[in-house]
Amino acid sequence: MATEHDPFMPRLKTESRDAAILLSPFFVFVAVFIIYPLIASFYFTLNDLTLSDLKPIFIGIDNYLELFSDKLFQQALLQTLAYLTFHTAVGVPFGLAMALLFNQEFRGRGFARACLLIPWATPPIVAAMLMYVLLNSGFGPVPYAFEIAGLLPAQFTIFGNPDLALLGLAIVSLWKSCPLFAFLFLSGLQNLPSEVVESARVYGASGVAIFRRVTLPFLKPVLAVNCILSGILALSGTQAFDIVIGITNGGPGYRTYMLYFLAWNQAFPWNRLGYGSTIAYVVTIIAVVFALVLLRIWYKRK
Amino acid sequence: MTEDGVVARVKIEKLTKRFGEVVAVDAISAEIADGELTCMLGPSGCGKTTTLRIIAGLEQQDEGDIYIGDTLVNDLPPRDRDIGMVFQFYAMYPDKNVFEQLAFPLRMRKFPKEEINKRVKDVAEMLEIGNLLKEPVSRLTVGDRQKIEIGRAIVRQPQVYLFDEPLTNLDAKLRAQMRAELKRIQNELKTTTIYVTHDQLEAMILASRIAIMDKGKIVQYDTPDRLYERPSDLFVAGFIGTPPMNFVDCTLTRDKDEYRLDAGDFKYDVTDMAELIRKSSAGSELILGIRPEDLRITERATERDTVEMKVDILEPLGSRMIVNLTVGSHYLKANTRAMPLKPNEKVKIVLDRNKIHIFDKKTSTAIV
Amino acid sequence: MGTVQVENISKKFGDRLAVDNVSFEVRDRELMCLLGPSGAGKSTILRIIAGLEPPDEGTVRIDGKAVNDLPPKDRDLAMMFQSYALYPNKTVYDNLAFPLKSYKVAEAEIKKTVSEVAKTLGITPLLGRLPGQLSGGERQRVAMGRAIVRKPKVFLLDEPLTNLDAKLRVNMRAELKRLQRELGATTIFATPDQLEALTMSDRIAIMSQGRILQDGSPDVIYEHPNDFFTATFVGSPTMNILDCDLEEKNGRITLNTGAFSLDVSKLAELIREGTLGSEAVLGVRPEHIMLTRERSAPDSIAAEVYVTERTRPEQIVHLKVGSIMMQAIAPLAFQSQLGEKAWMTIDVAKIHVFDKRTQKAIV
Amino acid sequence: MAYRKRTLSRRIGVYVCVLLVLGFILSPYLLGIVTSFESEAELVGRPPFPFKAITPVLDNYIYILSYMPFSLAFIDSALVAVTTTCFVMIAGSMGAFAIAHLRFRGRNFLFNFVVVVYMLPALAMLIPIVVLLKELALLDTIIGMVFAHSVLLLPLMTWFLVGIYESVPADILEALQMDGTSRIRSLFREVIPLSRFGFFLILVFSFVTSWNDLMFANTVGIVSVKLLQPRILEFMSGARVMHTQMAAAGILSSLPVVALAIVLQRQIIAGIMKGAIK
Repeated sequence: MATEHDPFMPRLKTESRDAAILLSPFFVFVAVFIIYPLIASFYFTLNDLTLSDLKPIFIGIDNYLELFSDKLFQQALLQTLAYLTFHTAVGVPFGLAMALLFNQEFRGRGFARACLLIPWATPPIVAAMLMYVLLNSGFGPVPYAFEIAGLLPAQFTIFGNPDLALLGLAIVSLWKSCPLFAFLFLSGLQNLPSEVVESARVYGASGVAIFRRVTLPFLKPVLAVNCILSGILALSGTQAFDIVIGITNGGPGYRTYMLYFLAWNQAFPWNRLGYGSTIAYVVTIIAVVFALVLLRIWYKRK
Repeated sequence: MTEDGVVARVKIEKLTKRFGEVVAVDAISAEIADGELTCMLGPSGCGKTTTLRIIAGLEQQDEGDIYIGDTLVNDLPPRDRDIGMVFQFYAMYPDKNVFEQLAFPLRMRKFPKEEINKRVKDVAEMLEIGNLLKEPVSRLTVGDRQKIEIGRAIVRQPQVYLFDEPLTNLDAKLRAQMRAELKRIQNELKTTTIYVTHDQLEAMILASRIAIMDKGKIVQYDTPDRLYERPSDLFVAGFIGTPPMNFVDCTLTRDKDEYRLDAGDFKYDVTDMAELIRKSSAGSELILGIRPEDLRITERATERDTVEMKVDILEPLGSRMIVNLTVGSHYLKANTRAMPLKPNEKVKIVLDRNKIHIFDKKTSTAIV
Repeated sequence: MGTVQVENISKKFGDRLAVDNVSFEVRDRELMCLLGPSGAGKSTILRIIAGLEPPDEGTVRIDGKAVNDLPPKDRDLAMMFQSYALYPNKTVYDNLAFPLKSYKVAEAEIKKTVSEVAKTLGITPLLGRLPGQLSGGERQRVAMGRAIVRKPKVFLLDEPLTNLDAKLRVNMRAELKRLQRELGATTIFATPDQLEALTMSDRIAIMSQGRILQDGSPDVIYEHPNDFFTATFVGSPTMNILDCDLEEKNGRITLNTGAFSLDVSKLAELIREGTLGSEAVLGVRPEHIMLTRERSAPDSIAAEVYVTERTRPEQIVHLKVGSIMMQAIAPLAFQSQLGEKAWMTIDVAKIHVFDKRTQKAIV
Repeated sequence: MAYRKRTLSRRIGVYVCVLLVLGFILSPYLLGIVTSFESEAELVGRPPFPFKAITPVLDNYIYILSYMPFSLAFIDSALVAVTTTCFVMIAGSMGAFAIAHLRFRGRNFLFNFVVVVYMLPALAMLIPIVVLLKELALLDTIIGMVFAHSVLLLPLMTWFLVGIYESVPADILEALQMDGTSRIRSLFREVIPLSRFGFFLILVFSFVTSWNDLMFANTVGIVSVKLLQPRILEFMSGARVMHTQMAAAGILSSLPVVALAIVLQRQIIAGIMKGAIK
């Protein structure tokens, strides 16, 4: 039987053409500004390169070798992990608590929810500045309040204290992140079928039992997404970078260096693009592992 | 009656619930007899589900009282009302297998382990899902989910079951199957049940008594037979039966001693009921109602109460058929055994004197 | 004129054969129904005819002309989607006018046509509203209006009544058929509801797993199903199905179900050769079982009443015969209590027998 | 009645918790605003503000607004954010629509590619981008900045837009096709208006992200293009820090985005709740 149709082309002809037209701006941009640089960036890791002359000197895997013996890199890695752990272990449960709270019926709930948007919209560097004003040892009212309550010594400094500075930065970051976690949890809670909760009530479950047996299992996917989001924010988001550079600039005594900040410092102020790229590559690998985990959860959810 | 001999009737008195300006439930009272299945039937938004949720304790009434057995339960939370509830959207707990779904109400009441095992097995056996106990719910069919939902309601053997449109989400075939199944279970358990539905067929088949609701009020509360044969007003008459009752606007006219209903395109002699009609109707504007199965196609031209109509569209249903008829500007549906008819054919239709209904157009209440 | 010919159409989605070498023809002004469970391939066929999906193989002809290479808009047909697919940000008027506007019809002409169509469908008062403000039934009418406004040769309706509530569906069946007759439009509609198919169509094609199993008038489909699937898919309550052996003993042919046996000697000449002695399936429609309180005929079968459903104007009686469950239709006057004995008399002239292996009808 | 009593104490608990959370969220802002109206002398004098009354002055704002580099940065930031957003919304919409609704070879690959790129840390791209821009002589220009921000935004926003356009029913697009509208036309005429809430949310999100960026702005802009956030950083790390002026600058630079968030809060919250941003 004669058909005018190519059996190996199982789509409408015009559909592929339209797709090509629609995707072309996206694709050209991505090819030039994302794919090419990513490939180039790998090449950089095998070279010594400065921004001033842009003449790569091939050095093989020297950059990678240097990485293993770089004490500052090791310190930054540990500090990044500590920051990430705190950010996730404290921020996500706090975000969940906020979501449960803002899911209650109360007067002014709309206003309260709108307030949660403010940290989200605030530029991270401004967030850093505001928290600095609140927490600094000189004129910050919070340390002062603790001081007159007799809980802290005079002129107590969190950002200047080598052991506490990183914690201080994490708190600043949580100010911005927790409302975001809370919003994601809230949208998860909205999809919680009321029947399940109601049937549990009819069958005699207490509030705690409903939370433990119904709400929490139901929120599991959102919980996972939030944990990984927290990881990305702490590990590779620009938010962590902005807060570090704004408040401590890595100090005191390198105690707030994190991988991201280190890579940027190597690449630009210290003008070692090759070595900076190498660190960025390692961060990328860690982030991609995170991303893959996120994707798996994502597809499971669908 | 429950095991210990407590009478498990449910009584509601002057129950009222408002949502803002809207009166969802408007001072309704009813008594649901022990061991019977009572349906609350009505279109969406009539207040039936709200009433059920108030009885369950999921919603607080603004006024009125609820008794379950002889206990006033107004201030009791749902868990203390001794009820089992089946929801329209199957309320499955995430991450639990079928056994755990069924065991949940027992675990919440701290039943001993052996007791839980035994009861869950018994219930699963009765619902024919015994082989699924280890399956996660995500892999079950809708029908099985439905059974779990029912199983969870009965596993604790509460005094009263509340069903909220349990069959609505099933496809037609499964719905018919589950309907018969539910009727069998109810026959076996004989537990007081309140069953909310918008499907009149379901209500007519399952219920001992039906409360028809509209706009927050109970319009008629009666047995299925009475509702079908003696609907108290136009709403009930139109809501029950499918295809619905035919309605024809007409006026009462008098010609000497003969009284007729004049529908414009035909007349219908009502001399024998004229007294009754005149006594109980406000004006002469009436509505003649007759169910599709009470329109009989006849061969004999001389029969009484015969109207000539034209066949319009035929809808064969297998052993029966629906004949869409026209007479002048009126459309009527007749439900008869399958017979050879052709579109546009003229037929003689008998409007059975004993089966007609007459309603007052103004008040919409039934006269005959 | 508007005829549609579908010739040897096949369509694969990945590894799944959605449509498997399907052919049929729709005559001018005919209302043809594709009936089958979801996933049978009905919608895919409609979409192939519409041009929304190209077939892997086969040809679609409209009025004898192959249209495989024409885009949907040039095929002179209209499609109504199950979801209605109304444009939610356009008023009812603009929804109706839109198909005309795309074809550059003059403004005055559009106005006239839209108001005519709106009048036919009784939606004139709704013209200024948005789809979100309409009830289900009204939306269905608007979708219908958008399909007919261009007066195409062929209508494709994908489950047109599925999204309506039960009550409205019963009324709309006759109304849709009336409209189709008035417009004189060739129509193909897909539905999973056997009742809709029986009541509305001139012809039904029963589909399962991408194939057409039987193609015939509603009467033929109902009374002479040529295989097991068709027999059980059409009819409500469903046909009773019993496994049995087709045997010949002492010159009499019997169907032995285990619980009872049925003498079918009078069907002898209908039984295909070579099928005697094989495993078979007996099919009896519920209305072909007569129920009585007392034994009414020598071949009456004793049964126990299990559940009754008074569906009006008749009742469905569920019966237990040994371990077999059966359903019969009885008049409302038949009184029975649960667990009581009743006698079934099967109308042997109306039974169906299927070969268990091939699923094809023997009788 | 114990039932009722319990709900009352529960409600009080809810209000107390809400106030605590709002305090945590709003106090940095409130203090920042107060600080921006203080004089430097008053700020550093003990005790700090809530423990003493202050006399508000406008000096800081007058200084900041008349400080040319700040005003220029404000204008440049706006220019970059608006241009970037326009480009991202157009190119992203077209690509997202194709991925969401058209079938073509490599669709799944492209979909996954977009996800992976969106997961990549921005820094992994920043270094090569700076090199590329330098080679193209676009470093330290507005155009270069727009490209850099587009790298940050395009994959992310395309990914969000795919989700948004997927929720436009395919039936409607097919109905449009039956009625004779081309696909590309139906994107701009029908799909975007139909998903305007999601579209708008992504637009705001793009603008905010571009406006708030510090790292790219601080690296790509060196001398001639200094955007707003790098200016704030300058105030923070400057040798002679005037904290009150810094507070005024910070408040001013967050004003547009915070105002945008507050004005559009209903749409944004509705969008997040519907899962537009995942």
